[in-house]
Amino acid sequence: MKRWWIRPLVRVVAACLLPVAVPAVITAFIWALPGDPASIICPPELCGGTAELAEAWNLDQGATHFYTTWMGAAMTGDFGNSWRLQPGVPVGELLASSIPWTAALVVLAFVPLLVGAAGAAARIIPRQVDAILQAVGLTPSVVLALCAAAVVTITYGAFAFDDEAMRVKLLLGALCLGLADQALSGAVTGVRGLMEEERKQRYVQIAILRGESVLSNTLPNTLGALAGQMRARLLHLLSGAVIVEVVIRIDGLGDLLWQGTLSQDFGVVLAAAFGFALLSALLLLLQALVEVATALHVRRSPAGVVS
Amino acid sequence: MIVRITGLHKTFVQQGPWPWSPKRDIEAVIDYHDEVAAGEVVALVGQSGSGKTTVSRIVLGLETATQGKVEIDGLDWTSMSEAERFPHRHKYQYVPQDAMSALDPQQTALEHVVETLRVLGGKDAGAAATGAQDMLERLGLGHRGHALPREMSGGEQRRVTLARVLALSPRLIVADEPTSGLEPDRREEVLRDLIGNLPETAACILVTHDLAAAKRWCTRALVMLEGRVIERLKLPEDEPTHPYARQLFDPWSM
Amino acid sequence: MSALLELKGLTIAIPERNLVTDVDIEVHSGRITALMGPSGSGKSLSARAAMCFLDVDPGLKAGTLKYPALSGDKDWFEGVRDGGPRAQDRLLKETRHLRGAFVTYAPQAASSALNPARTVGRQLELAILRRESPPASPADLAQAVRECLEDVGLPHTASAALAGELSGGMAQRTALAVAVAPLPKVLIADEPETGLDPVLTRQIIELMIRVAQSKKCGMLLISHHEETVERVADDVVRLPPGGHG
Amino acid sequence: MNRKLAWALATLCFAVLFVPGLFAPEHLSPPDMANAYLGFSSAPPFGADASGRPLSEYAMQGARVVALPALLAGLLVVFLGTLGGLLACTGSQRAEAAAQGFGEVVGALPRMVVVLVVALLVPKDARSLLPIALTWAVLAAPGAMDEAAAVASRLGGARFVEALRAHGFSRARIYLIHIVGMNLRPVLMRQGVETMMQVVFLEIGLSYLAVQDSQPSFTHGDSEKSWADLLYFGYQAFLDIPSSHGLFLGLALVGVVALMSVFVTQAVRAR
Repeated sequence: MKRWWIRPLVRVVAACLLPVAVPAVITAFIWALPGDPASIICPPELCGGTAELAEAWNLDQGATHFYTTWMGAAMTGDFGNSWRLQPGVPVGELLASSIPWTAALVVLAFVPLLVGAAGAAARIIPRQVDAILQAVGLTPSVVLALCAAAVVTITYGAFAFDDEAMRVKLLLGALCLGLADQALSGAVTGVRGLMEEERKQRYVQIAILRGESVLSNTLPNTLGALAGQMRARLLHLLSGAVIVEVVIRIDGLGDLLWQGTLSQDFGVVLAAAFGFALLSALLLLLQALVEVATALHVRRSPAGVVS
Repeated sequence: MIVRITGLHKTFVQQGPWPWSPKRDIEAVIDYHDEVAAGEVVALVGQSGSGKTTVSRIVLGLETATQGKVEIDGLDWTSMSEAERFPHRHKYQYVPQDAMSALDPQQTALEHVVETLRVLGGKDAGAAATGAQDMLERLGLGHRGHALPREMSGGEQRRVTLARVLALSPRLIVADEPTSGLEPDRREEVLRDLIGNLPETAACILVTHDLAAAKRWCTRALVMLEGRVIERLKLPEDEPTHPYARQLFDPWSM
Repeated sequence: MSALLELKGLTIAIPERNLVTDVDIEVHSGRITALMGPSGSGKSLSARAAMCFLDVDPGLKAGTLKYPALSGDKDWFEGVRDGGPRAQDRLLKETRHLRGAFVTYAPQAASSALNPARTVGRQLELAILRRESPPASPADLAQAVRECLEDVGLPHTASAALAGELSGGMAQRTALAVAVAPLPKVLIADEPETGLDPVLTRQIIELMIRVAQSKKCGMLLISHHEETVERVADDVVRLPPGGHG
Repeated sequence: MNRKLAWALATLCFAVLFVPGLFAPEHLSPPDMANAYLGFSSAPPFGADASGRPLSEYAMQGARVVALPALLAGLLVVFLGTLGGLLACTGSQRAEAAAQGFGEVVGALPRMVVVLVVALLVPKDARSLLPIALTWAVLAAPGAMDEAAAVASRLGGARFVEALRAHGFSRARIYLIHIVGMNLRPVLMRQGVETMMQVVFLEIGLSYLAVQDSQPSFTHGDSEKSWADLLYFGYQAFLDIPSSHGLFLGLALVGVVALMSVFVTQAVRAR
């Protein structure tokens, strides 16, 4: 309890490191593999124009030069141009058009998780529901998503991108994302476990004898851990969004990443990975903020009594 | 002579919440010396924070002394490395304050004692099983052999740790408040089990703040206050003279 | 003289047996009633029942609970007897405003009984705000907190400490301060000697009695220490072992 | 559920899923149009695809694709989880901060993103599930390490070690038998088998995406088929192409994988 600041501090450091480290690791990886970087990124038999690629992407002047140039440009929002996916289109534009879809999908999927977590914390959701959620959660997201895709295809045809079809796709996608791979059941059982464990603490029993509410006692002690759980769930959704978006055909960040990978478009993949790292760092910072705020709130002296 | 302790000092450094907070030295034990012979049961008494637990931990090398020397059976315990102590450890046993943290949650009462007898007592499976059952019966746990720690009451957990220690017929037992957290009627049982089953040639150092119990069960008592020994008593005949010690023995006397 | 708290014929059961049978407890203003008994005799259970906190199944079989000074002849156990956990939960909710105001509880082993995420001062503030006429301004509230700390002999600086940073004796003092801060009519003290050495036990019990008498509340002292009880208690209730009448 | 029964069922699931992989043919049988779109039948027992090749060969090849990588990924998670649990028992603040740091950085990466980057960078002629599975295992490790550390600290952490050491037990006995063998095992085995399940599902997911886009899969060579191919046949059944029995076989395999994880969890649960 005494050195309470160590944990949030590690998180903040990790958050600052993450967006810088992800491109660095990818760069290091490319140069560590045997062979010419440009031909690793896009084998000549697939792409052709390896020299052109190397020049366009600064691949010919060593890892450090490539990394610093790319990071420098990325800081100003310039991610270069797409190489193969949509040749010539700035990657930044592709990102900008795809992020809203992913955000909508993840937020939609997160709402039921939040409701479930809150319900579990407030003891509204009975334990019997857990088993059902867990059984559903054993289904891999691809299976649920292909069912959803079938529904969409049968109703709207294989290439439906009008507003109504997209709305249905988003909703079904969010449903798949929320239910598959233990997302919802994990949120419910995780939060329930945390809160029930705290409720068993002796100080809570004594607080009941003092006529205080249970939640006001347990919440400050569990808020940090709860924030951690919610962050893990969001990350989980973000990761799962890739499969759901591709199967149901939603033009989000995940789909962009997938198409970029398929067509060996290095710029798109690097930028998408950077985007995901930024989002993840943001979540880490948020968790650290919650922890620090709780710790400071807990430690503040009552009005007027200053030591 | 089993244990000889000379010139023992222990200083803890207390750190503040921040790296730049001033560090404080806390003198937990100041010039402690004592000799414990076979057959003796020595009580270390004092309030919480008087340094009695620290002394008990240093004796068995669970804490390093800042200064001073502990000899056990002629071995210079303080200057030995952990590897050198290891082959002797089974002869000198420690009973921790928190029984639950010393027990394996996945082992039953019987398995605890059997493992001790097999691994440290060098017995074969059959002998260990009967020996363990005997030991549990002696401590009144004969019917609880298949209970896991979490299924036992506080007193039963405590007695499992005792059974495991006593099964080795040790030369020395150091017990750190073996009755803390127990109901008063259970405390008496635990002390009876511990001291009543002590081998004749063994010595015992008992850390406690219950002086009534010390009077009944111990042959000597050392009263500690703020790291120093303020009074040495032969029990049960000696009456304390130091005002603090008298208050400790009979809180309602003044 | 009418009682502050009148518990009569309390019988609480689990399916196999009775945990307590036919227990009578009365607490009077300015007096100390001691509740004694060996471990497992249901001391804490009876004391909790006196605060309407029953959490065993099937629970309350018989008994009446009256707070004559507060609610006259009203029997709080009406409709709860044989009602099972559901009725007990309802009673717990209905009487929440009484616990921590009319009747308060000073727990044993206070170190683990205080919320680790609250400063002493904050906990005291919450308790003081449960008074019949709580202090109106922040300054008055701060003054009240300081007085509460002084009452139990804690320095003003202690108000900034978290529960985990207190020694055993200080935690027990804090718990006592929190229990008397709402100016209750009945103070229930649960085995103050647990985990404390004899010297500290005496100090705490003396402090309790002094504070309780200065605030003119009745006290129910749960203890197993014969000598202590002999010296301080005005009335003694002894529970038989094993909860049998 | 009885532990022995759970073990037996888990072993059975494992055998049903992966043993056929050992007998998987290198290439699919030649097309036999007479059997095209055949349902469950006596000749190819699980039916046949559009060109009459038996679906059982798909299942066997799919088993071969996932078996080894999934197993190794599970083992890696068990290993890293053990490390996390043991670190928590040393009671050293520095070790804990290091473990947390590793967990924060690695745990903060969205797994699919990293997996796709790895898939992009692995040379095309060495396409395999193995690097992807091991990456996934490293990414899943922080969760396992956290949980193992929580179990270790419930055990008493450094105090538990100290008490047993004072009793006279050797460090090897304390760490290997008591901490890992008796207390961490339920958690680690469950985490390991969950990772195995996730890797299998990951393979299905990645291959499915590739099949859907008519692209080569990142997880296996072109001559091999995956369980995802079965599911894709099934998906086509929704679109009036008569091959729904592929879906049944694929879903059955997915179900057995999930069941295996449930049974193992039951079999190793703590006393």
